[in-house]
Amino acid sequence: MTTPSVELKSVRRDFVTPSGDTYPAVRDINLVIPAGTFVSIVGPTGCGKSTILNVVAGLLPPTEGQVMSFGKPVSGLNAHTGYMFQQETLLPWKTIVDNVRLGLTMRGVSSKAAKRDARSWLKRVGLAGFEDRYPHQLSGGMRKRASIAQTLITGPEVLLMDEPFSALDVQTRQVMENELLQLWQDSNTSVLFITHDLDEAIALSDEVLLLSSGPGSSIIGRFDVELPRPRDLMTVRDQPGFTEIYTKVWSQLRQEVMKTYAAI
Amino acid sequence: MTTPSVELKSVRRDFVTPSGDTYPAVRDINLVIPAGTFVSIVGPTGCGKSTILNVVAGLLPPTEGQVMSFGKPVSGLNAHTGYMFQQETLLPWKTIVDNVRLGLTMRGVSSKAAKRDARSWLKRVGLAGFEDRYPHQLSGGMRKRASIAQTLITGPEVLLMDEPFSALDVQTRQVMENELLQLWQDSNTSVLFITHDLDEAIALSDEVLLLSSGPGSSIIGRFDVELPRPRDLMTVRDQPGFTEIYTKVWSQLRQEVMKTYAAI
Amino acid sequence: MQQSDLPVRRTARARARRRRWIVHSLQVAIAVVILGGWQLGSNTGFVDSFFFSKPSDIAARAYDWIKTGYILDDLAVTLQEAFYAFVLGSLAGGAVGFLLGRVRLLAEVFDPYIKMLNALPRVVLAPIFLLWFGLGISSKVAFGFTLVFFIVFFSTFQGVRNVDRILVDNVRMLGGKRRHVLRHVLIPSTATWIFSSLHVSVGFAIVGAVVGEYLGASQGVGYRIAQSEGTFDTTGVFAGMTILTLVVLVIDLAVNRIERRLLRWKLDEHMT
Amino acid sequence: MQQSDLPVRRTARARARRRRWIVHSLQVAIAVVILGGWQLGSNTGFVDSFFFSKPSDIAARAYDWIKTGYILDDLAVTLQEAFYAFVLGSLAGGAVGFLLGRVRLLAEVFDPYIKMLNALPRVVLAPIFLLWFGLGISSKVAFGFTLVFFIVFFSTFQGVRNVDRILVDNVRMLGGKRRHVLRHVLIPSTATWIFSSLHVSVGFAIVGAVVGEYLGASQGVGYRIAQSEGTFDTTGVFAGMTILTLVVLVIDLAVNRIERRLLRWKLDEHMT
Amino acid sequence: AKSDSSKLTIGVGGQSSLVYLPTTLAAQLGYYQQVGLEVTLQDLQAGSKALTALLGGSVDVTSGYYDHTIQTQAKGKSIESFVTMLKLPGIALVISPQEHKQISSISDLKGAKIGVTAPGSSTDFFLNYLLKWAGLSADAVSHQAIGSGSTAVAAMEQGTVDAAVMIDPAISELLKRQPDTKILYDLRTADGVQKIYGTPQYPAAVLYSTSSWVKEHAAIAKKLAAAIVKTLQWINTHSAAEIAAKMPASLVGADKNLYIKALSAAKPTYSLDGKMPPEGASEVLKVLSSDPAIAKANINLAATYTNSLLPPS
Ligand SMILES: Nc1ncnc2c1ncn2[C@@H]1O[C@H](COP(=O)(O)OP(=O)(O)OP(=O)(O)O)[C@@H](O)[C@H]1O
Ligand SMILES: Nc1ncnc2c1ncn2[C@@H]1O[C@H](COP(=O)(O)OP(=O)(O)OP(=O)(O)O)[C@@H](O)[C@H]1O
Ligand SMILES: [Mg+2]
Ligand SMILES: [Mg+2]
Repeated sequence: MTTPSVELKSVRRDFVTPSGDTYPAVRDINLVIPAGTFVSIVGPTGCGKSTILNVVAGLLPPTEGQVMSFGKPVSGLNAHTGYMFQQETLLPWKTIVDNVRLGLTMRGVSSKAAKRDARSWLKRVGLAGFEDRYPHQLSGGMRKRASIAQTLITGPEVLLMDEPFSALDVQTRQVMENELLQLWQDSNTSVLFITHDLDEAIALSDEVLLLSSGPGSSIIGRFDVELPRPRDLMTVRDQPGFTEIYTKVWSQLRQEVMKTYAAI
Repeated sequence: MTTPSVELKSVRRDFVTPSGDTYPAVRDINLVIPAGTFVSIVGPTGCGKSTILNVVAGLLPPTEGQVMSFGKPVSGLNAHTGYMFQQETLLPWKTIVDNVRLGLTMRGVSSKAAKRDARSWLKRVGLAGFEDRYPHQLSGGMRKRASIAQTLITGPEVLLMDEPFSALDVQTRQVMENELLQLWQDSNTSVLFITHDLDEAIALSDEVLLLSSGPGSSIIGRFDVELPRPRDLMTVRDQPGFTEIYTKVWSQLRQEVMKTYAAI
Repeated sequence: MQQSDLPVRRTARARARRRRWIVHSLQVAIAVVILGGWQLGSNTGFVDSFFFSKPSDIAARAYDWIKTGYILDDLAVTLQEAFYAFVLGSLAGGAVGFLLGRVRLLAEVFDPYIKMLNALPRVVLAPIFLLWFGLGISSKVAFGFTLVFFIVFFSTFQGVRNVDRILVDNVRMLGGKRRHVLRHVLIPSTATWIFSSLHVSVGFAIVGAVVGEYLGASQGVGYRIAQSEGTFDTTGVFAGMTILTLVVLVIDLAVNRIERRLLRWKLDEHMT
Repeated sequence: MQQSDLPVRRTARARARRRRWIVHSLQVAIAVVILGGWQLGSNTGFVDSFFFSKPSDIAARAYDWIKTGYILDDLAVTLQEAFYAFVLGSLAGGAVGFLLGRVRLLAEVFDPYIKMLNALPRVVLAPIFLLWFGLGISSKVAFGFTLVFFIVFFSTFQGVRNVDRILVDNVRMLGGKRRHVLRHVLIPSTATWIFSSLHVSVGFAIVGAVVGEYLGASQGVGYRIAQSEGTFDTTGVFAGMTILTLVVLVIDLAVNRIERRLLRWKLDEHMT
Repeated sequence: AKSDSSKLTIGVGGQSSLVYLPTTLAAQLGYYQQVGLEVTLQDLQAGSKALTALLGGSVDVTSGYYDHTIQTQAKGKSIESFVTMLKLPGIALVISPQEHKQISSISDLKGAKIGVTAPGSSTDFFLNYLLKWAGLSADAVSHQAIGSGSTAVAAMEQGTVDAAVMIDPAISELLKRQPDTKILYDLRTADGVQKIYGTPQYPAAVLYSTSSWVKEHAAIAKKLAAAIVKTLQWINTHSAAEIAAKMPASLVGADKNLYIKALSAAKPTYSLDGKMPPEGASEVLKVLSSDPAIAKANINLAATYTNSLLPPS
C-alpha cells in the first residue's frame, strides 16, 4: 500500500472560549485518505468539519494527536494541500482574473501564461466576461466559483474543499461537480470534501465520513461508496445501492442533528 | 384587495463595470407581494436575485422603474423590511447575544428584556450555550443561524431573506424552515425568499418566481403553489401537485442555467 | 469545565509567562547595551559629554529633581497641558473625522483647508498662540491640540471611510438610526485606527506642551529644559527628557490597557 | 456597450459635474468669507495688523517673492528637505511597521522604546541634530524624518495587525511565501492606513523642514520666515506660510491622485 | 574645522538681531574679502545654537555673547573671544504699558511677573543680577519666558507680564506702538550700564571660537578681527540710515524707518576698537555667578578672551 496522502491519528482540537474555558471542538479523529481517493465529511452544522480541514491544512495545530501527509508529520503549513475555505477569501483589491492566477504567479509562471490559464479556468466555472471585475462587483455565487477556480488552478495533490458549491443553484452545482470529478479523475489528486448535501457527498465520494454533533465531535460513521467509476452525475442517483447508502447516512445524521435540538 | 406589501413596477437596475460600461443586472421586473404571502425567487447564480432584494430594501435605488411598499413609494431605506443578507453581517465586536438583541436595543427595549428575548431566539436556532462567543468563534453555519435570529427578533412586516439556510445541513435546515413557517403563519408577515433549493422554495412558498440568466434578467416564470396550508414540511414533498410544480420549475431553470454554459 | 488546571490552559499560561520573561530580558538587555555603551563612551571621552552628558549623571539628576520635588510642580503643569491637549484634540479630531467621514460634501469642501492647516509650522505660529491664549496653560494646550487634532482626525476619517458597508446596511435595516450606526458600527470599527492614532497622539500631546513651554512659559518641564539648555546644562536637559519619557511610558501603558479591553474581540482573533 | 451616451452614465456624469461645482463654490465662499473678514478687520483696525498683517499685503508680498524669484531657491531647498524627509520617513516607518507588525516578539520588545522616542520633543533635540547632521540639509531632513517616521510607523503597524487573517491564510495555502503575503495581502490591505498617514506626513515633512530651518539655516522658506519674524515683518511671515500651504496643496493633490489610482477597487465600492 | 585656511563659516546667533549687525555688515561691505577671507554666514537664530554649532564643528567661529565663553568654561570646554563688537549689552528693563502702578525701581516690581527672552538667557541672568543688586531675593519676582520677537511685544502690550527685560528691535517696536512705554533700566546707554555695573563697558556680542582653533588659526582670527574692527569704525562714522542702506533688505524688513530708528538707538552700543574691557569681563562673571554651577567653577577669566589678535590701534 502506498503512503496515504493524509493521515490523522487521534487528533483532538480544543478552543478557549471567552469565559476562559476550554471548548473541545473535535476529539479522537482518526482518518486515512489514500492518495487519489475522494472522501467527504458530513455532519451537523458546527460539529467541527472546518476545524478538521484547518488541521489537515496545517493552519490549526492539533491540541493532541498527529497529522501526517505523505508519510511526513505536518508542522506548519501542509504544502501538499490546496484549500478552498468556507469563508470568502478573494483579495478585494485584485480583479477576478488576477485573483485566480495568483497561485500560478507566485509559483513564477509568466504573467501572460498565468492569465491565459486563469481565463480558461474562469470560463470553466462560467465566469467568462467577468474577468476584470473586482470581487465586490460579483454575486455571492460568482465569488464562490472564482474561489473554486483559484484553488484548482494550482493543481494541488490534496484538495480540501469546504462547502464549495453551497451558494450555487442546483444546475450550476452539477456543472461544477462534473468539472471537479473530471479534474480528479484525470489526476492523482486526493479530495477531502465538506458538504451538507448528502446526495452530493455520495455521488462524488469513495467514502463518506459522518461526524457526531459537538462539543467534542468524533467520527461516528464511515460509509464506503462502491458505485462504479466513472460516474455520470446525472444518473448516479438512480444506480442500485445509492439510495441504500443515502438512507443509512441520513438516518444516522438525523439522529445527530436532533441531539442539538433536543433541548428546545 | 389590500395594498400589497411590496410592489415593483418595471424596475431596472444597471451597474457600471470597471471598464466604464453599463451592466444591466435586472430589467423589467414587475412584482407584487400581497401582505402576508410567501414568495420565493429562484434563478441561476449571478442572475440578479440579491439585486432585487437590495432594491426592495431600499439599499439600491432602481435605475428605472418604481418601488412601492404598502402603497407608498420607497425612497431611502424601506422601513417595513427586515433583511437577512447573503453575506456575513454579524458585528465582529459584539458577542452573539449582543448581535441578536441589537434590533431590540435600538428600538429602546430594555437591555434585560432584549437579552432574554435574544437568548430565547438563540435557543430556537440551536445556539444555546454559545451566547457569549464572538462571531469568529463560531462555525459558518452557526453564524448564519445567529443572523437569522438577529433578523427575525424584530418582527418585520416584510422579511427579505437571501439564501438563509444554504450553509446548514439538511436536518438543521428543516428545523429552521419549520421555525420560519411557524413565525410567518402566526403573523401577517410577507416573505421574499431567495434559495437555490427548489424543494425548499416550493415547500415554503405561495408563489415561486423564476429569473432568467443575466445580463438583464427578468422574471420568466411565475408559479403559484397551491398546496394547502398549514404545510407539514416532512410530508409536503409527497403531496399531490408538488412534483408537478417541481418538474415545471426545474425544466425551465435548467434551460436558463445551460445558457450560461453554452459557450463552454 | 470550570477546572483551571486543564492541560491546554496550563501550557498556554506557562508559554505566555515564558514569553513575557523573554521580552523583558531582551528589553533590559537593549537598555543595558545602549546606556552602558553611552556611559563607557562618556567616561572614555569618546562621547562628548557637553552634548550628551552621562547616563549616571542624568539618572542622578533626575532622581534628585524628583526627590527634592523640584520638578514635580512642573511635571504636574506639563501633564495637565498635555492631558487637555490630548483629550480636546482627540475628541475634536475624532468628532470632525466622523462627521467628514460620513458627510461626503463636507469632506470634499473642507479637505484642502484641513490639509493646509496641517502643513502650517506650529512653531512659527507661536506668537499668535501666545497672543490669543496668553502665556498660561491655554497656549500650550492649543499648541498640543494642533498636533493631536490632525493625527486623530486623519485616522478617524480614513477609518470611517473604511467601514464595511454591509455592516452599516445591516444595522440600518435592523432599524438603526444615524446615532446607532455611529455607536454600534462606526466607533467600534474605527477603534483600531483611533487607538493607533492615540498612541502617536500621547507622544505629540506631550511634545506640544513641552515645546509650548519651551517657547514661552514660567513653569513646566519644557521650561526647565529650556533653562538647562540656556545654561548649557546638558545633564539637566536630558534629565528633563528622561522624566518625560518615563511618564509617557506610564501613560501609554494605560492606553494599552484600555485598548486591550475595548478591542478584546480582535486580539483574541489572533490568538490561535 | 461602448456607447458613451447611455442615460445612466450621462446622468451620473452630469451629477458629478454639478457636485464638483457645488464643492468648488462652497470652498471659494469659505475662502472669501475668511479672507474678506480678515481684510475688513485689518482695514477697520479691528484685527491688529502688526500680528496678523492684511490678506491683500500678504498676497502682494507672496506674489512679489515669487515673481522676483526671491523665494524660489528657498522653496526648492525646503521642498528638497521635505521630500527626503517624507520619502525616507515613510519608507523606514513603513518597513519597521511591517516588520514589527508581523514579528510579534520584536513588537513587544521594541514597543516601549518606540513610544519613548516618539515622546521626545524634537525641538529640544535641535542641538544634537546640528551636531550629528551639521547645518546643511541633512539636519532638516533628520528633523522631518523623526516626525514622519512615527506617524507612518504607527499606521502601518496597526494596519498590518488588522489584516484579515483568512486572506493571509488563503494566499499562503495558494503557495505564497512571506514576500508574497507582503506584496499581495499586507501592502494592499494596509494601503488605506498608509495613505491616511501619508496625508498627515506630507504636512509634517514640510513642518519638519521649516522648523529645522527656523532653528538654524542659511536658506529655505523657514529661514525666510524666521528672518521676517526677526524684523517684525508679519507680512513676510504670512507670505512665507501662504506659499508653503499652496505648495502643500499641490503635493497633496498628487498624493490623492496616486491614492485614487491604487485604491480604485475600494473607492468604487462606495460608488453605489 | 575646514582645511582650506582662507575659507570659514561664522555662525551668527540671529542675523536679524542688531547686536550681531557688524558680522553681517562686514560681509556687505566686502571687508572679509579685503582681508583675504571667504566667509559664509550661518544664521542660527540664537546665541546658544551658534555655540552648539561651534562645539559640534559645524562652524569655525561664532558671533555670539561673551557670556558663553565663561559658561562653557564652567562645563570644561575652553572657548575664547578675540574681538568685541558690542560694549553695551543692548537690553533694557521695560515696564508694560498695561502696568498702572508707579514703578521707579526694581523694588517696586516685587511679586510681579517679569518677562525674559528665555530661561537661562542673558536677559534672565540680568534680571537675577538686578534683583541681587537691589537686595531682593532671586524669587522675589516670577520669571516668565516670552521670547524676543513679537511674542514679547504681545506679552507686554497685553499686560501678560508686568515688565520685561527686552532686546532690540523688540524695544523699538514696542515704543513705536506704545510711545509712552517706560524704560526702567536702559543698558543700551553707557550711563545705564554705569549705573548698574559701575563700569561704562560691558562686553556683549563678540566673535569667539574654541581656544584650539584660535591658537591654530591665529592668522585667520587676526584677519577676522581686523575686518570687524574696520566695520566698527565704519559704523561709527556713518549714520543709521547709511548703515541700513548697506544691510540686505531681508534683514531690514518691511519697515525701514523703524529699522533706522532702532539702529540709531543701538549705535552707541557698538564697540569702537573691538577691545575687551577687563572690568567689563569681570562684571559678566559676576552676573553669571547667580548660576551656582558657575559660582563654583573657579573661572579663569584671562582664558576667555584675548585682545592680542586685534589690529594695532
Ligand atoms: N476560534 C474559536 N474559538 C472558540 N470556538 C471555536 C473557534 N473556532 C471554532 N470554534 C467552535 O468549534 C466548533 C466547530 O467549528 P467548525 O467551524 O469546525 O464547524 P463546522 O463543522 O465547519 O460547521 P459549519 O457546517 O457550520 O461550517 C464550533 O462549535 C465552533 O463554535
Ligand atoms: N457593484 C456591482 N458592480 C457591477 N456589477 C455588479 C455589482 N453588483 C452586482 N453586479 C452584477 O449583477 C449581477 C447580479 O448580481 P446579484 O448579486 O444580484 O446575483 P444573485 O442572483 O444574487 O446571484 P447569487 O445567487 O450568486 O447570489 C451579477 O452579474 C453581478 O456581477
Ligand atoms: Mg465550517
Ligand atoms: Mg445573491
